[in-house]
Amino acid sequence: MSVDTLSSGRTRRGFRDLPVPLVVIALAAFIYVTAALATGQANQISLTGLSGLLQRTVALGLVGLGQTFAILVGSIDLSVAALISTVAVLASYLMQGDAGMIVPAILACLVLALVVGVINGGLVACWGINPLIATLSTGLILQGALAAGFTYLGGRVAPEFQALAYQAPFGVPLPVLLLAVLAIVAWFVLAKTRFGAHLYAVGGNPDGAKLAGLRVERFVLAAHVIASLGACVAGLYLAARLQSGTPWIGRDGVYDLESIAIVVIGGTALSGGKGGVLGTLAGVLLFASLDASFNMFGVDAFLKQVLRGAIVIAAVAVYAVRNKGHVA
Amino acid sequence: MTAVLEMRGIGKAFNAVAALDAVDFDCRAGEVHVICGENGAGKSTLMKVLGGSYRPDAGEVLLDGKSVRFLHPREARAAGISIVHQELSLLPFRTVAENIFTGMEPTRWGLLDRPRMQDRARALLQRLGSAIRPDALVADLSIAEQQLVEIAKAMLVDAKVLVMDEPTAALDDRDARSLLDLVLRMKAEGVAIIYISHRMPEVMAIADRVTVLKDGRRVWTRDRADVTVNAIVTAMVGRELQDFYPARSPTAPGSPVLEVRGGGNAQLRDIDFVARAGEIVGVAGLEDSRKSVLAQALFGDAPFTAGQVRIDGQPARLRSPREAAAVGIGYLPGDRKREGIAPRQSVRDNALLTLQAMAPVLSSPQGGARSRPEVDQSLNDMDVRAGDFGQEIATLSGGNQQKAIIARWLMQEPRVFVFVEPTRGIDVAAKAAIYETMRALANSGRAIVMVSSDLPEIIGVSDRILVMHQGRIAGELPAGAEEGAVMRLALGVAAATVAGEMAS
Amino acid sequence: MHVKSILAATLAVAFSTTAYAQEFNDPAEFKKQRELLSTKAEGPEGKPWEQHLGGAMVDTAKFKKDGKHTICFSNAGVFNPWRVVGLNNMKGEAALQKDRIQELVILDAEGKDDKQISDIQSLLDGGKCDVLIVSPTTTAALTPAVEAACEKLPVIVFDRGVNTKCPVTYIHPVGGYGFGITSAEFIASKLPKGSNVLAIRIVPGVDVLETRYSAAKSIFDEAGINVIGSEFTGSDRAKTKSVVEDYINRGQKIDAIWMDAGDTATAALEAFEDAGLPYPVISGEDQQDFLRKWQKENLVAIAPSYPTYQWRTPIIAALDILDGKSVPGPEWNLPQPAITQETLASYIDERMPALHYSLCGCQDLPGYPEQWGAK
Amino acid sequence: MTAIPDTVRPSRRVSIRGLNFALLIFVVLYAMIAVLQPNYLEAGLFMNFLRRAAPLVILACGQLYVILSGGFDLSMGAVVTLVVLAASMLIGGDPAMTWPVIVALYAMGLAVGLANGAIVAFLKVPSIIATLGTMLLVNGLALAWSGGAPRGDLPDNFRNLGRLVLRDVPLVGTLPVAVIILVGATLLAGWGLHRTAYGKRLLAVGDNPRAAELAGVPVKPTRISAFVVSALAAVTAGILIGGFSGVSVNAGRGLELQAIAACVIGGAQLLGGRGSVAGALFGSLSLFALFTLLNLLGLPQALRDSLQGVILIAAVGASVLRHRRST
Repeated sequence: MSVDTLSSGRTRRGFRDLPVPLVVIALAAFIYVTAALATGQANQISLTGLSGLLQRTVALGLVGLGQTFAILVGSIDLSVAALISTVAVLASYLMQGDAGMIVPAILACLVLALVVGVINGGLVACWGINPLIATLSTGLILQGALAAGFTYLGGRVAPEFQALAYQAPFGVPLPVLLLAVLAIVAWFVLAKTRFGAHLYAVGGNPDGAKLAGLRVERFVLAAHVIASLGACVAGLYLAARLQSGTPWIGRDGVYDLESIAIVVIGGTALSGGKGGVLGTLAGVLLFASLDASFNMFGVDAFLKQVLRGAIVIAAVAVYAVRNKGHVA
Repeated sequence: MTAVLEMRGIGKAFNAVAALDAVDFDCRAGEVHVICGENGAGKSTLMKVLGGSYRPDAGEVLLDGKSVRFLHPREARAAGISIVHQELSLLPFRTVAENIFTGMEPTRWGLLDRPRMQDRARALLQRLGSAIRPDALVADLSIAEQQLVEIAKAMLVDAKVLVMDEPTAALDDRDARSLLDLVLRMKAEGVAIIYISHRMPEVMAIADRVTVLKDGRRVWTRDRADVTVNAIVTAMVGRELQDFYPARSPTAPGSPVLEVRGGGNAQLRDIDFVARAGEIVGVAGLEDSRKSVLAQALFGDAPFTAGQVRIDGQPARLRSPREAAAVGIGYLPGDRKREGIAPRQSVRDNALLTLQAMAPVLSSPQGGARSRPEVDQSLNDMDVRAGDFGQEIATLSGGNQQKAIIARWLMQEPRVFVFVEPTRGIDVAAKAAIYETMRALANSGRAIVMVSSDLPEIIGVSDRILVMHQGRIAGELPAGAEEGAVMRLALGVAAATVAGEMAS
Repeated sequence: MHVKSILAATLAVAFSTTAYAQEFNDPAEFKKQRELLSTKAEGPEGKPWEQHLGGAMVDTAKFKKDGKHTICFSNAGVFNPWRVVGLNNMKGEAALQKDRIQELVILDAEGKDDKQISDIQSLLDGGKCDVLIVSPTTTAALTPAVEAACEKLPVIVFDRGVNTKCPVTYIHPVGGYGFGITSAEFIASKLPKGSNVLAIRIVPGVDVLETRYSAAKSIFDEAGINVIGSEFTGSDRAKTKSVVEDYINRGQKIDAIWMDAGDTATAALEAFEDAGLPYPVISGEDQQDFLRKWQKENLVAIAPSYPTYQWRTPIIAALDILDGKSVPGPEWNLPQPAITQETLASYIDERMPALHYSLCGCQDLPGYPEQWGAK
Repeated sequence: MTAIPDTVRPSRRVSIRGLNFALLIFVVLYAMIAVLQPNYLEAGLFMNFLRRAAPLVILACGQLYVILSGGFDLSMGAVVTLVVLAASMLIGGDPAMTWPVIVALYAMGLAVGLANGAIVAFLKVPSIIATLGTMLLVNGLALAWSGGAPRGDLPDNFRNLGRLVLRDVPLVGTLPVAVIILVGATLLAGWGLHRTAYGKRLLAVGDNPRAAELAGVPVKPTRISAFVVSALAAVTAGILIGGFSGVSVNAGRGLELQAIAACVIGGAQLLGGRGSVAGALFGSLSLFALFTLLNLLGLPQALRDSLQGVILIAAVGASVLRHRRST
């Protein structure tokens, strides 16, 4: 791990030395407020407006939390989109509108996510298959199985379950609270537990971690399970919010690539070992405020795509450009 | 004194090639047992067996007389075997304390006990005589400091057996000395220490016993009193090694080939020196002297932003390695694996890489070398030993990789050769061969700049010695200068005095 | 591994067929739409977007509002040419009525249910809208959001519906069964019993498309025509052409091509050209490229439609509602004509782009034809 | 030196690995096709198979350059879409415009490739993110330009590049123009990678950029050039796809992942340093043979996706195992 220590610019302080998440959050807030003021929609800065903004972060935020773990250990998970669809469809199929089935359905989905996570982790950590290929493949398999079985798997979630997605105690939507709680849990795990410290160790230097006595494979596996669980919760949330799942909600939401993008925008290194959930939240907030601002400005759908592409690149470039080494 | 550790008849093969063959080895509490051997002799493999990274095919390991079988490094660690690895295994973006405790974090109610980590890390580092802050990021430390963190990591557990695999390879003389002091203190505390090194003075200074491995077999194990450097070297290479350092050229150096006037950049100041045809200019200095930055500046990797460089009297612009290569500078990087080889390419392509880099893009992959036999001839001239030059270079030993990289530059026929730590991690026999090559290059009318942390090498090989201190050239010494003189300059204590001596 | 996957496949197919039977084969709806196809439309002659097929009217006096109106539209997206043409129609209608419209606010959900729900929420929070038009991404998903909107505003839903009766009206053409009936009956009428038809479809599991297929399938079954394959090509021309080539290469005779959407019809025909075979009987849709090819090659063809003029209707309905005029509702059935050999020539316009939908009803709108991409 | 045991391993040839395996997969899959449908053994149908596989093969060859340099190019599919839409709009059915427009299309490809390369090389954005960004950007531009639906028309002389089949050709009987382009492009890619100093530089950059830099290789230009090659390959593939089946807004959807999968099946190592054009060729032919086989088997579409996933894991997993055995 030879690290270039020759940089003499360490004393120079600029905005680039600020933590990435803070800068991204500030940028998101700036974009949102500017858009609201510029289009004369100051009421979007009210509590309801903001809770609407936060609501937009939930699905992607939940996936992003899980994806953060996968990327932190130096892996990546492209199967999340397919898993989201599968979970959403499975949940609505199992519930069939029956409140009594809420808990069994949730449990079944969690078990499914566990299995997918273990398979992903196993392929990556134990078999040594490149994570992009491994998770792309499991995603394809899931998506195929889902599309094949979907018409057989019709159904809808229980109304009580659906209500969860629409409740807003104290004006804060319940799903936003859920995201907040899970984010705190994730932060806690990463920052305060041995398990979290070991994840960083495995991602930062797998050989070193192994020599330090860590069972690297287990941590990669665990990270993949967490990534799958994140997708699972996102799928359940979407099922609740949308009443029933379709085999395309994951793919149409582009949750695979977007979750990777927000994690990286939040300052987590694709090579692993650096970053955290705060950055991911900042990233998803940036995406949500962009969405909301595009709406306020009435940006054309295709132009939106162009801008989003440019912003993804710019947001990462701002921090990446000072890297000394080569990046591929 | 009984052996804490005993390894009996250890055998290990890769693809039916024996890496270890019935090796016996033991180590007692409170002794330093040095293992010597050429690269590929099986030292690291033996330690990986001990550390639980490899499972032996044959033989057994006894710890305190009981047979143990490690399936994972964690089991070896738990059994009291600590290893300071040759490769740094640190996490750059985590703090020193987090790194030291990797895998052994203390907890309180199931949570990380950070205050305790900080305190124990500080205590450990103090014991090592270091003032590194436990909450500093590893990325902000120097290589030497990182090495100390690595040692602190190994010392975290109360080790019965401490293995140090070339711990001084990345250190300069001063840091190396304090490390050796530490080893002696640990020994006094009753730890069984296994020490692997290529540096003979070091070996002679701290060893209680010495074991020599060759081709996966043990040659002998002897007490310190019964060994000489010559005996070790002979056992390692299997023949007498007469003169380690090649004879200096009898003729006086020729005209200046490389001239630097007032060179400087963010880290270097007032660099003035000349390297003449036929001479080897050694550049010495401590780890923080930025001597390697000077090498990078000469090769355009950390370009000079001030001053002037002339090659054969012609002003040269060195803003990138490519430009440097184009004006006739060759460069042998210090970190072979990270900066030298393209591991998955063939030996031949690695040797051809600079020719390929400088040739027109769409020219043949021979890169201007007239034929494949010619390339192979250059490799054979350098005595690169490979079954087939079409095989991936990663499969070769370090010495052979180094020689292939020298061959790469030889085909480019540079005027100036910059060698950075040319023999780091290379065994004795290969070292001698590389010194011979350097001398031969100089004798063919080239100027050689050799940057090295290995003081005996600097003194033994250089025709002149530049000593750097804090980004400046603190002074110049003639061939065969005293170690003490070099160290004084390097420490910056006697710069004025020495300069005065030089003037008179 | 192959044995296993084939087994799995067989199982899945078995499941799927039974499931289709359950989900998208509603005999009552099939019958209803069959009747609607032959129902005489009420409303202004020559303006099918203002017509309706039977049904009741709803009183909207309570929504009456003076002045210029802000119309808000939550669009599922513009992810295919049909929706692009449709959106142009809507914008054209709004331009036509610009004296009465303050602003037409359009939020695009990019095909994401979750985003559309948020979009509707933010339209309500913005407080500018006088009326809300929704073209839902999926029926079930948007129901709660639409229900919430109904409490604040008059809501109009079109294209796909929602599972609630709260919108003032739900505008749609006859529907998927109708599409399938028109096309399959034509093919069945042109071919003898025992002929082979290949079904080319977009994606599985989408209600408006599945009903088209289920209607066609039952008509083919009745007529004794073999459906030799049902292939999904995702609107990808290359894939369509490849799939048809594969079927040709199998040596099976293909007498007809049935399509659940016509955007790759010409690609399917090209496969026959490249193989040097005569054109099959084909059902496409009202896209220009298909109509031109039909005319040029003298095909035996029909172009049923899911007319894009339905995108004009919501604006008309919105203004009527805000005027307090009663509108057809709670369902507004628009006529769903098909283009036949007789009417073909009148729908061809050489200026228009290949995937322009001829039943756009947009010829009288401002900006026609440039806004619709004409040369 | 931890990764490398201090032992001499049996010598291992550098270039051939990967090729044999992909060729084997292809032969097996094609044999299965032939069993189901013996007329696929006729020259005509084989040529037709190649014609349809041509775009994927060319994409894979381009993608290979980027993979060998250590990156990914996710923007290829978007470039294909852009090319198809732009060709149709710019040519507008006028045969005289075909060749000038093709030049313009390559200029667009060049621009996208340079942008991708510059973002990676100078802004240091990891290529997977950078090309994800350009994918969105290029796709958005193409759709915004066309208004979301295809406009204009492609004249026959453009279409012929992907569609025309020359008949009565000696030896092979029929010869699609696309196959000629396929052979040309593959030979060109193979020559560039295996027969030039450039190819060696590219491999060295992907293998160890720092070592390549210190050997005098211009790392940034080399890396940028890989993205340019990839974008130009995407333009070529786009022209063939547009020719084969005409204008469509989703002409390029998902092709980037197929191209990466093809390279991987062909033995290319993700993140650089190892791989061959022959591998990419047979990798993409294998993938395409798989698609065809699944079509012929008449499996439901959905399960074809699943099976593709299984095959991908199996192919890469097998290569991991082979590699592990030899170390």
